[in-house]
Amino acid sequence: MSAILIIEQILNGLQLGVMLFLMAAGLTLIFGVMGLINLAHGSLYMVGAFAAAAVAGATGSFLLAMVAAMAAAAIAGVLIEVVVIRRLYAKDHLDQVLATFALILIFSEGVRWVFGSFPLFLDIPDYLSGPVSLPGGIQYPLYRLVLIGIGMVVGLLLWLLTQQTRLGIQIRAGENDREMIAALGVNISNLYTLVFAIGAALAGLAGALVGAIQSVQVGMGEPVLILAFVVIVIGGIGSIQGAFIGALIVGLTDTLGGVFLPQLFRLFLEPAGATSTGSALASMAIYILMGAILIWRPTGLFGQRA
Amino acid sequence: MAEAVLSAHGLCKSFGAVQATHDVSIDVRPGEIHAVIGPNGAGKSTLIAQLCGSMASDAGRVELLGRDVTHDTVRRRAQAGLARTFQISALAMEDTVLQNAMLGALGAAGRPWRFLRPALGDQDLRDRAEAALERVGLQDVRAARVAALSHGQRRQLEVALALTLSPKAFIMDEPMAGLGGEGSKLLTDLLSALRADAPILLVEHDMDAVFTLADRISVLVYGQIIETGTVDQIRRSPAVRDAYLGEGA
Amino acid sequence: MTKVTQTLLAAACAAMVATAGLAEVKVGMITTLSGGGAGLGIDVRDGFMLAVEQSGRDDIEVVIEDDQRKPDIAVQLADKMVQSEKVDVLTGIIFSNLAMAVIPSVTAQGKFYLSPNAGPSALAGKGCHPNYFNVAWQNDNLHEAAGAYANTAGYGNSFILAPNYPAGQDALTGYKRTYQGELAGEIYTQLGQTDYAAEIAQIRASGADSVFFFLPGGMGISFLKQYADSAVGLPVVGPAFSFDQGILQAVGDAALGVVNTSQWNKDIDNPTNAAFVEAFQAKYDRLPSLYASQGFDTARLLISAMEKADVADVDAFRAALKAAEFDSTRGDFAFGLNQHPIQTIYAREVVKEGDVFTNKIIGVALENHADAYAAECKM
Amino acid sequence: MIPERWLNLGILAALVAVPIWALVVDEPFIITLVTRAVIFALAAVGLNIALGLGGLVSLGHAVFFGIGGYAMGILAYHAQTFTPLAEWPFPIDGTKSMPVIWLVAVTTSTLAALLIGLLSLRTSGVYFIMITLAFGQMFYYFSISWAQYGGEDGLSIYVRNGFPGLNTLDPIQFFAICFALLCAVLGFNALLARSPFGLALNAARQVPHRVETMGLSPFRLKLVAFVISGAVTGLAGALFADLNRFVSPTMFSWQMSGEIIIFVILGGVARLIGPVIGAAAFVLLEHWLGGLSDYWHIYLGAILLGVVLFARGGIVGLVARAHG
Repeated sequence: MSAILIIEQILNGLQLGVMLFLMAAGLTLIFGVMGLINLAHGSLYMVGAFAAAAVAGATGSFLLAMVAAMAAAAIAGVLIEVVVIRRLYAKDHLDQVLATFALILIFSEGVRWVFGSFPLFLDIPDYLSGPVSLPGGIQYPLYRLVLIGIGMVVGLLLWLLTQQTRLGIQIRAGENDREMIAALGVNISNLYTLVFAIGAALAGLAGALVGAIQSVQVGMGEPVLILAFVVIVIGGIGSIQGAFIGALIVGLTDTLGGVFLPQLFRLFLEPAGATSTGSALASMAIYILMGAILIWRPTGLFGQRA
Repeated sequence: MAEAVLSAHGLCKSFGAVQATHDVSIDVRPGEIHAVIGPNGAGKSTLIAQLCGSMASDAGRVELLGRDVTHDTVRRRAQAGLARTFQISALAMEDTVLQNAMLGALGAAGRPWRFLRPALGDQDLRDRAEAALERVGLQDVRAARVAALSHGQRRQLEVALALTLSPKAFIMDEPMAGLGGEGSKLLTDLLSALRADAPILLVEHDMDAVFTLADRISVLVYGQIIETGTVDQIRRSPAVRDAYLGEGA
Repeated sequence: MTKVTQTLLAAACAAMVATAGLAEVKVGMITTLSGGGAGLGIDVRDGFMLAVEQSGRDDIEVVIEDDQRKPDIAVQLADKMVQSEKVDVLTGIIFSNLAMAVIPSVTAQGKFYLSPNAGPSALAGKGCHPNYFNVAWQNDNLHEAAGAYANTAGYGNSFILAPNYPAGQDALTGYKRTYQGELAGEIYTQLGQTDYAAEIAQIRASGADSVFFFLPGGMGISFLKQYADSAVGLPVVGPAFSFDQGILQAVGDAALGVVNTSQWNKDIDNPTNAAFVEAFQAKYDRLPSLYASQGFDTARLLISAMEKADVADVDAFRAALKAAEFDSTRGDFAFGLNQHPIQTIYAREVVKEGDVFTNKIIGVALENHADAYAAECKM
Repeated sequence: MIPERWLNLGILAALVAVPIWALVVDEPFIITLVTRAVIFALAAVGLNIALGLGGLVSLGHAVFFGIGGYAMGILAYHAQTFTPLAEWPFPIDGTKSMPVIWLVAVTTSTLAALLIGLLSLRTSGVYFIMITLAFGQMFYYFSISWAQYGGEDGLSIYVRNGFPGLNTLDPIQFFAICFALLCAVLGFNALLARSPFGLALNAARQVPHRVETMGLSPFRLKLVAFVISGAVTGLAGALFADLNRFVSPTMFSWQMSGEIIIFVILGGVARLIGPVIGAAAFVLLEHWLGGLSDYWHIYLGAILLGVVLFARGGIVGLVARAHG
């Protein structure tokens, strides 16, 4: 296996990782501030992708499509926050799981009702398509490099937001002591809606960005949702930096495992058996990793100790 | 001097730069109530956690009936006869008073692994639980849910739960917290009688109760015991006056 | 809008026949109408109902149920069809795993099953049954055709990939059965996988001269878009499933020029097909897909048997089905010994007609092809 | 509001009456439908032991459901193909006998629950939910790749397994078996809740630190609850596979875990009959709404939302007085 291929696969792992981060950041923020498990986060991802496909189809502009994706997901997010989610903060995790599971059903069938059962078209804009040459003779799709860049920038912005701004201070205070900041005159209800909208917009952006290289279809959010949960659990729920590290770990494990495990098994199994055993193990790899990390550190890598 | 039932030798615990307890040695002898007092943040909660086993010590040793229990878990120490009450009531709110009391009896019997016979049908456990309830004066509300009890009754139930273990020593974490004069009086009488069952290490803010009940008092300040003695000795101690009143030494 | 009318029509059809009390053949259709994969089931249903409507017969009652692509629901619906609705014939299942769950049990209970899509190998070989007829293909067929096409196109070093599940494993086996060149690589991907960057990098590094893939549904869309963007540029061959009318629009330009194998295309030149394509477009306002043609043919087969025999006379009805004397959208149609089609499979290419992506036939991949399992069938 | 005991008896009576009525009017499919509800109920009763008594929100109970299903599938597959299950250390044949299959299903799911519980119970709260989900995904992907037993296609068993003295292919007789098992497990559950173990477990859920100072181990109490819970759900899995005469990886999917949780919450957490009502209501909804519209999931979602937001304590909480 050549060095070029390995580097390319690492880039692929990074790209998957930063996309997962966009999802995971919202999830972990919402959990950290409001203590809410939101299974419907994957639906916001789907809403973003569909909105992007619809707007791109109508206007032909990729940038407009991205804006529309974030706006649509944020609006959908605010809507469910105000109508449903708000009533769940005081309830236990069990009720949250059930209610947001119900939201998944409503969103999935609702989108199918509006857009039909067939996948939608959303493509990379011309100015971002095709591969570029990297040092060392690596041909790598420009769009994926852009995705890595966007993920990094969003990560940086989120870090600045939570560490350097007034809003960030309120958010962090909200994580620790919601009665106190309410007493200090911060409108906690508006703060929650805002945080939810930010998380939703990030999910919508991820859905739209990924939708351009994958298929925009009903149910596209659930596999990503599960991966994003794996990410935040590994990173420690509520921690943005944990989500970032966790996302990269999951992205790299999933990508590299899928490539190298079958080859590893080929050393001591016949090829067909090696391929299927290796692939089987590769698809379980991140869950095994997550189990192992939780057994080692029961609140994740950056989670607060109980 | 009688052999100590519970004793600690040189306990230390620090959190980062903060030394919560430093070289604390304390003992509880048969038949006595030994009170630990001290200002907020003096390390009383840490000391209790170290004695009960819910927090590991950095250094030092804990002995129960002469046996080293330093590395035993909370559960082991409880089985060996160390009973405690909590500052904030730790009771199963959805269950009845009797069911809560049964829990202690169950723990004392050490056998929760019976799946098919009703717990309340086990006469042995039940007698034990009801005896404890009677002792604290809750026998008339045994069928009530804990959630329906008054604060004072919950404090009494805390003590009853500790009693069901038939312990060798009690550790009581502010049993009077939040009680009014009447309730305080009731509990003071109860504790006073309890010392005949087993000695009590009493951490308490209510100084009336402490001075009424305690046979000995230790004063914990900044993680260190600055004085141990009888009520009179403590009242007269310059070190204590200094710590509390800031009078120059 | 069209959806509503279809549903209404199906309901009206059923209601009308039921009230008339003339129902002689009751058909239970279990197919996927909700969730992912619903597009396939909807096409099969629409194709089937079109043929029923065109026949003008009022002695067919069709009960349609949604299996949600869940095997346990499909089994439950099959029980309902057999026990409660007391249907004579079952049909409609899209996915092989659902077919395996339903078909052996309903045929064992003496019902006929006409498969409009799935053709798992277990039911073509040792598990064949006199009451089971496959009107579409045995699962391996299109992959075998892809292998044959690769030979004629002169490919000698293929990179092949499919999801790691039985149909995926069958696909690669099928391709290798006819393909004569070398393999540059063989990969099993994860079922439901959406990112193929890692695989594409391996393809690029492998030195292959062609790529064969079987990635149904959304997986194929993702792969093709990413493959096109990577500019690897090797020719791609695949079975029709990733290039049917329903999903081509979502793939877009990325699919242009890709060769895929199919037993049907809208430009197969025979009057039945031309009429079918026109009628389907007129009624549903979209181009028919492979699946729609299969649904249509299934209904035509059923109607042809009804013309010759009474469904109550099981042996006669079976013989009438087996004779398969109907005008298929594929031209000639005949069953092999195991009651799977012997048919010609075409190579077709994705083209753009106006704004619409579709396929056109560029040649024959396999002529009068029978499946590899027929010999194992003892019937 | 009616006393809970009456509700319990009423529900069980209805579960018997409906199939008998269906038998009289010759609607065998209704019997099948009720059997499905009964089996789901059994799975949910299993979860309720961990969830209701022990407070363990397991989003991975499909693992045990699936293990039970595959225990049936694998044993029956070997019996139906006349191939030995194992050659070593001594030949083991498959079987088509329900009692043997149940025993294997319960044993294997017990072992799995022990292992998963030992590892998962180190965590709590959301982490527990997520680690159980992770175990579910591991089993799901493993079963998809397990080509020997059909992978994603699953395994078809052509004839339902046998039970001595009964014709299991007759819907009403198979129903009777499932119903008897459900009643037995419900009885066990009722005893368990009142037993010393139930008392201690109940306290361990509410005040674990108190239980610890009473000389009891919350970890062990919860572990045992989790294991019992897994075993019951495993038994339900074996029955479900026999109902469908089919097993596939979907039995391991996280949606399945989610559905089992739904049964419990819909009916009422920690209420004896809650999971039974929840499962029955779910099967009814699925059947009725499914006929109403292609988009019936929307209605289902709305109903679930309504239960969470407005019906604390589920359906039982709405209609019955608190237990005791």
